[in-house]
Amino acid sequence: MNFLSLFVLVPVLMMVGLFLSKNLTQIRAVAVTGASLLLALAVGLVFAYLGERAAGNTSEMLFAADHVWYAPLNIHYSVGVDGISVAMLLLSAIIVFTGVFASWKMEFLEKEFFLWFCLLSTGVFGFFISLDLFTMFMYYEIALIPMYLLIGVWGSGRKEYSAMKLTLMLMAGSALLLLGILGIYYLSGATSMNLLEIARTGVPAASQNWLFPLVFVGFGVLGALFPFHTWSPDGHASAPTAVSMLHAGVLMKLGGYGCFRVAIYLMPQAANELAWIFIILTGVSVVYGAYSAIVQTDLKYINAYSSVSHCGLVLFAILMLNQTAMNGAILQMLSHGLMTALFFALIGMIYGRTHTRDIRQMQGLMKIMPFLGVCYVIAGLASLGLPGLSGFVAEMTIFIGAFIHQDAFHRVFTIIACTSIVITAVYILRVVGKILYGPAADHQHIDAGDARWYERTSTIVLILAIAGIGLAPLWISDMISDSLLPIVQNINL
Amino acid sequence: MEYTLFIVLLPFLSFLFLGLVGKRLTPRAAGYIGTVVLAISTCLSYITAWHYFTTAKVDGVFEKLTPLNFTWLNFTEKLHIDLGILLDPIAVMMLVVITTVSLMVHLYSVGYMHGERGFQRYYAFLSLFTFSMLGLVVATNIFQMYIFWELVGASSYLLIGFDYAHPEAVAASKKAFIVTRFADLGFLVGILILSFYTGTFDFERLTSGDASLFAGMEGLSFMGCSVVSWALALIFMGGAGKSAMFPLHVWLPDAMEGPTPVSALIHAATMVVAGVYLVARLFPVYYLQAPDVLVLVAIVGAVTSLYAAIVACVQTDIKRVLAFSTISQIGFMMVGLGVSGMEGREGLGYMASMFHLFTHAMFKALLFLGAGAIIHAVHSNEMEHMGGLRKYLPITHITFLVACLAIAGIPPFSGFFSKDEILAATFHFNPALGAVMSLTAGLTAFYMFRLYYRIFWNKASHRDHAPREAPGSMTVPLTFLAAATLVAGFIPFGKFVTSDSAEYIIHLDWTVAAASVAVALIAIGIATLFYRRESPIPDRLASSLRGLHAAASRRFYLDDLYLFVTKKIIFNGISKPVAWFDRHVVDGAMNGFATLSQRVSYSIRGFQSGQVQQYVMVILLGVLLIAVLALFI
Amino acid sequence: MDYSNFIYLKEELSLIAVIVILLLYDIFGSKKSLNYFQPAACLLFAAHILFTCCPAGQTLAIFGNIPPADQANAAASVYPTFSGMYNLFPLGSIIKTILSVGTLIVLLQARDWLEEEQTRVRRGEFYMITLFTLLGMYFMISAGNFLLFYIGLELASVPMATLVAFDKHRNHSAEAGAKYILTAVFASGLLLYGISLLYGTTGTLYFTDIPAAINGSPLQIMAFILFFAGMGFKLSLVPFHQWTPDVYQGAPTPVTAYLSVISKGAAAFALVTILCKVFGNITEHWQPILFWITIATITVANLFALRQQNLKRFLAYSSISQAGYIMLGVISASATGVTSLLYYILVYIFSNLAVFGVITIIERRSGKETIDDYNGLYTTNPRLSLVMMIALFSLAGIPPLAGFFSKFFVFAAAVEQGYYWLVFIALLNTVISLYYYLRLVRAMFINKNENPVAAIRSDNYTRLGLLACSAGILLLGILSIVHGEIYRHAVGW
Amino acid sequence: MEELHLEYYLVASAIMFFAGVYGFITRRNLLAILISIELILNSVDINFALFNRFLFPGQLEGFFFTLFAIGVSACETAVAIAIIINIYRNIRNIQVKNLEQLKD
Repeated sequence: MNFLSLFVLVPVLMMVGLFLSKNLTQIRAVAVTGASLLLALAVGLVFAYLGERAAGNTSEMLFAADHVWYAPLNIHYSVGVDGISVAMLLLSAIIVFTGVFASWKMEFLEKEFFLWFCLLSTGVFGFFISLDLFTMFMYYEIALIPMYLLIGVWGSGRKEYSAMKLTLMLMAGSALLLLGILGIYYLSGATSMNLLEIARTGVPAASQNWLFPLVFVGFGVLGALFPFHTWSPDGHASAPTAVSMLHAGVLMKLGGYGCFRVAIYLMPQAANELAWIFIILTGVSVVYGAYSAIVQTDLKYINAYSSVSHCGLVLFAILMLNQTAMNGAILQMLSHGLMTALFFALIGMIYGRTHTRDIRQMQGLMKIMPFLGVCYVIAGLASLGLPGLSGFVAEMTIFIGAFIHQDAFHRVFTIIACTSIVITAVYILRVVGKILYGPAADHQHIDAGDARWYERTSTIVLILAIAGIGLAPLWISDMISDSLLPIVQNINL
Repeated sequence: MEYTLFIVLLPFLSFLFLGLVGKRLTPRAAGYIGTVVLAISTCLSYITAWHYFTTAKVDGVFEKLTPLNFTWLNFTEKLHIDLGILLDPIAVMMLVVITTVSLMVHLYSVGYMHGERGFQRYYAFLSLFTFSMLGLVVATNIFQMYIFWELVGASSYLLIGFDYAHPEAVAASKKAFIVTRFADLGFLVGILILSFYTGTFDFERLTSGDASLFAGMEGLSFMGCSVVSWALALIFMGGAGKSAMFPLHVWLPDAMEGPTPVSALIHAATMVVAGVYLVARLFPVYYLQAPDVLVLVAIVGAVTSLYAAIVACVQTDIKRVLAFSTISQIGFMMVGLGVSGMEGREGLGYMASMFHLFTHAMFKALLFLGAGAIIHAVHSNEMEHMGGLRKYLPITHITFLVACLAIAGIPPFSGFFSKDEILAATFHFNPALGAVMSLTAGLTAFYMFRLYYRIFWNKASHRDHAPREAPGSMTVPLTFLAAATLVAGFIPFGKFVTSDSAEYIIHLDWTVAAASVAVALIAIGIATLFYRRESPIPDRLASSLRGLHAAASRRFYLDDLYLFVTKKIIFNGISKPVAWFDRHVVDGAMNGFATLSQRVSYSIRGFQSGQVQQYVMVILLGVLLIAVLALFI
Repeated sequence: MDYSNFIYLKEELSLIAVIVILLLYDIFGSKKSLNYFQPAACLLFAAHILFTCCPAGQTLAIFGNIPPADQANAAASVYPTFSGMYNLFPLGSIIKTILSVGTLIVLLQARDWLEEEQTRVRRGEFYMITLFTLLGMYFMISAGNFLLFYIGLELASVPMATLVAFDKHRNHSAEAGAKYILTAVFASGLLLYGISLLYGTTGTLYFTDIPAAINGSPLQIMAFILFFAGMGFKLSLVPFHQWTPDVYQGAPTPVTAYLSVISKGAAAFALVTILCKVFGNITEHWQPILFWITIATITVANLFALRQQNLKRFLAYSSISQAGYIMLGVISASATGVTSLLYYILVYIFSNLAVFGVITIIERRSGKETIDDYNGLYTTNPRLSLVMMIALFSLAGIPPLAGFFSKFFVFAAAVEQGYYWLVFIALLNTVISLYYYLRLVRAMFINKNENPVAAIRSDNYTRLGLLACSAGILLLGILSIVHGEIYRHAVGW
Repeated sequence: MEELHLEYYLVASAIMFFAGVYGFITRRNLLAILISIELILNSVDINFALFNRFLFPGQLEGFFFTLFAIGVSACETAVAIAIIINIYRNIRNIQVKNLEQLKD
């Protein structure tokens, strides 16, 4: 069996294990073992991948395997990875790992929580290893639906409303997507739903013009494309910590990855023709999210809007349709995934101690919980693009890439997108100043302790990853960049 | 000269060490570790300087050496960020300046910050800052510079907000970061434009004078200016932000909320001259490709300089006075660069500017450290709480006086030599501008001595206990810097640092020198008259020029304007409506779909009436409708 | 007449045998032995299923008397017997097996209800009537002549009325029965009128002969419309659907279950048979009609379902909208279409019966049948809630449950024929349907309830039924062999 | 004597059909409704017989269909009446307006 399938199998086995486990200790043991295994797998995959490439293997997808599943519709179970999927798998594994630790202390229904959590992971990992449109879509939906219960049962605030809104909007997106996928398959006349195969056959240009928006918007809903992003603030605000992490950290990346893997890769002509519409939308997203974040008072809302802005940048960069910008987009996905997960983890931990997320009610937390405070500052600095942390690498690559277009339209939007780095600084520093700094006021907060070991594990792993990418970006950037080549060539044909 | 790597790397290691395990160390140990590491770094940079200036000269020109350079990140085939070390005269000079001042500040802080909470953290941040600043000056390419530029900004943010329980400090750090960040946006866009057309970030290629690099930009213009001018102007905007040039200077006075040694290090000697350094670094590009931007640099420098000098005259917080004085002096440096030419004697302004940067670093650090010693003694920043301190703080007094004389431009103190060269170059460029700068120099002398007299002379304010002189760890740096201020002027600077890297023999322009000394003396005289003893003249003057005085005290309302723009326009005018729009219009539309379906669902409930006859009726009508549609359409 | 033809009636004969045995048992069995009536009936019926679907029986039935030369053809196509009155074809056997399995599950679920005081004495009737309707469906499916078709149809629907009115003492049951029989007879009147017109214009009632005489004259189209209205009634398509909610609500729950899946599945298959075999020449006339009917069915049903409180009523609307999705398979009228149709029916049977199984047991034990009554069900009845949830998700089309696959396949079939708009609207409706399915999930898992349904110990029959359903829901999608097998037989059909 | 054309009969059967429909929709008594339904079914029977007799005189298919349809409609009526009796037992009334409890 192909070892990529382990990425799906491990979470499934985890689910079985969870189902059988009897007490909290066993549940935790299963979760930690599984998550560590996944992380080890992902790291191993990175080395294996780089090794193969170094050994001169130049095929587009490595470790590919293919089994016919539904022969009548030419649906195959086919897996394979290129540098981009490897990067995304690594991201997912890190976030699943840290998510387990971040949800160490659940208050009720632990088993069910982890069951859904594993199902979500299954979907996420499956999505990234899939090469077949059908399985890709299937995993995509598998990843979406557990959100409903995870938010609805374990969430807080207006959880039912948020969960419902999130699920319905994302499902509406996936409805468009399904039509798009079917259209692509039937109109391309390909003999299988395999991505590479369809890319080779090509979709007729006339059909691309209506399929492209369908697919792009379909994935874009999950990628928080303006104006379909409104599920995100409410959803994140209501979700429990680990779910916010996984959702903002990985699930939203499914959107970006899909946009680029399906919409751009398979429909290059339409991408060239219609990119301008979406550049306007994403350009708006970037600035709009940032401005909205400035006035929010709920920590999670701030971060959610910040995600709108950052994910907008991802889609924006993808639409620039050149290697550098796309490379930046993938890096931004990684970077945003890690730092937003860190943010949500920290917010969850702070909330667990202060029982409020309203920044007006918190002050001087740095004194009370220095570890969390420092981590929050690091996350903030990463988010506003400090060199040495991952955000900088991604943003700079995007801007350089976006600037390759010479016409006024692209230039203007690139510069508009650039301004987000200032606005980001404004809202990040505002929050940091309000909640961490100043004298510690609330007695209830003063009694709260600093991070526990499992919380430390979770944050430290994330910070290490952020700093790792930020300090030594070359290997991952080159890995992604090489894999982008076939896609870019497809666009420029 | 690979060992130069360690100059940069050691502070970083010290940062990591102190940052990660600092809490486990005693404060004293942390302070010593930081200081010792920096001392090693300083020694290394001295060795580097000696090594470089003795060996790197080929055919009378200092070569650019790149002992280290590796690719850090690839963008496109041509564009990639390298990290490396570039040694040329200005870089080496900056290494010396930064490590020296930083070492002094490290040493000084052992005494000054004694007993502060977060002492270890403080040293970690100092190390981080030093690392960033060193990385900035040895940058081999513009993007490396930008990277360290940002790091410098962040570490400055951390240091200003060091006392985070103090709301003013937090606000000031935020302001500093955001204003400079805004300027950096310009820098970034400038880099984007420049690199896109030239296809390189590399300083060596950019400054090689190779016109073919810029061929792609030729003939392109935007809003009446050529694209290359735009690019360089935007890059200058970044420099202006860091160097607190008008109108982006607003953050610097507020940044005085940080610990005083930090002000000495960051906001006097090192970080704030980064902008000057940036322009100097790209000077050939400015000069050859966009001379018009150089004029802009000169004008901005002059305006800043004059403006800051005027404002400095009415400040009452001693650190604020020093802050405005810094702004003003950096203005001088900018003017020096702006009026400079490239070759030979034309390059006077450049040389002078760098010279001034060097001397200013010493005496301004001295001033700040002295101010720190004073504040340490009286626990206040306000002039009215001081007065008559000369008896209590003899060492501080003498060293402070030396610095004041230097900044006022009195020979033989170092400031005289460097400032005089700038004035000479300015007069050579444009007499009117020269006059303005001379006036500014006079104002400088006036406000510095106003400061001096009100601290050390004048009437002593009421005190509970007598102020005591600072401990040795603080006075040693003061003495060292005073000595440096005394001798620095006699360094044959033109031998080392010039615009074309060839030797330049300094000739004092005696007319300019005499005039400026005269102006300075007159200004000092007025200050003596006004402030040596308590005198009614200043108040009377202030009331007769009430409008001007009030405006100057409020810094000509610039801060209010910024506040208006940020609070009223951005916060209330943009963000709030945007957030409202998002919740009510965009989200409202999404919710609207849901409500609409619900409404429709309720409005059609009557159709399911429960009457079987109606059901049959509907079936029949359905059949008829289908029949009509199928047969007639 | 060659009596050997009767061997082709293997399925029908075996069912008749079951009915006769049960009849005799019910009449002549001693009081004591009648205690075993239900298990015996179920076992007997299960044996019938095994017999009809076992490969040996299959081969015998198909190849028994066919000359060897035709055998290759016959495996995948229609083999007329009784001079064309009765058609023998593998696809028919498959659908019959599917329906029988569904019926068996219904019987298992009905057991608890039948043990009740009032129905206990009449449980024999229930079995026989149910099996007779099934027999009717068998004939309807295999009919090769409108006369046999009509008789099968009536045999399937007239006894159904007595089932609906089975709870003699419940007003609602009687009312539902009356409504059902009145509308059913009216609809069969329309259908008959259609058949009579068809006869008048073609001069024959044999399916094989009619196509030659079909020329698309207005009278024939009118005949088609009338016929379609009659079938639309059985399938409860809008606007022929209004009896559905009332009858579903009033009828005993097991009967509702039977009505909603088995009867609907048979009608759908019969419809597609006739559309393809009889009206195959005038596709361009009936496809637009089906197009609009499908849209109306899905949309109207969803809109009505949105605000339902009574679960059975809610499921009635849900099943109307499901019928709309079934129509997507019908309208495609291709091999993939028919495959997806059959597959959809199969999955739909399992999913819907799982829901009905849970509803039945809860209604029986607690008398509660509104959505709000299900609040907090998970706290007391986790297993029932889980089964209900996967069933609902399957109905909503969420992977990896079978419902996702079946929905995907009908959409694929429709897109293959170019019905993009139809699929688009259907997809948007899936979002609405997801909303109302999630409402129930929300009630069970998220909503709090002070006084939830008490913990229920269900009987073994129900458990078995639910287990079968759950297994079907979980496995049918992943095991592609089922779909592949159907497709293999559908290709030449 | 003029021969009776097919059309005459067809019109008669159509009138019968619609009379049945009209009766179904307007009658208040369940039994009356049932009778109306019989009208509908019988109109269909007439149709079959007519077509067979006039258009395809050589066959018997239509006649057979008529016979079967009559038989089936008898069954339907029997079941319907059984249910109506049941209703009568429950509520002592067979007015159709009493069958409106299940709605919405």
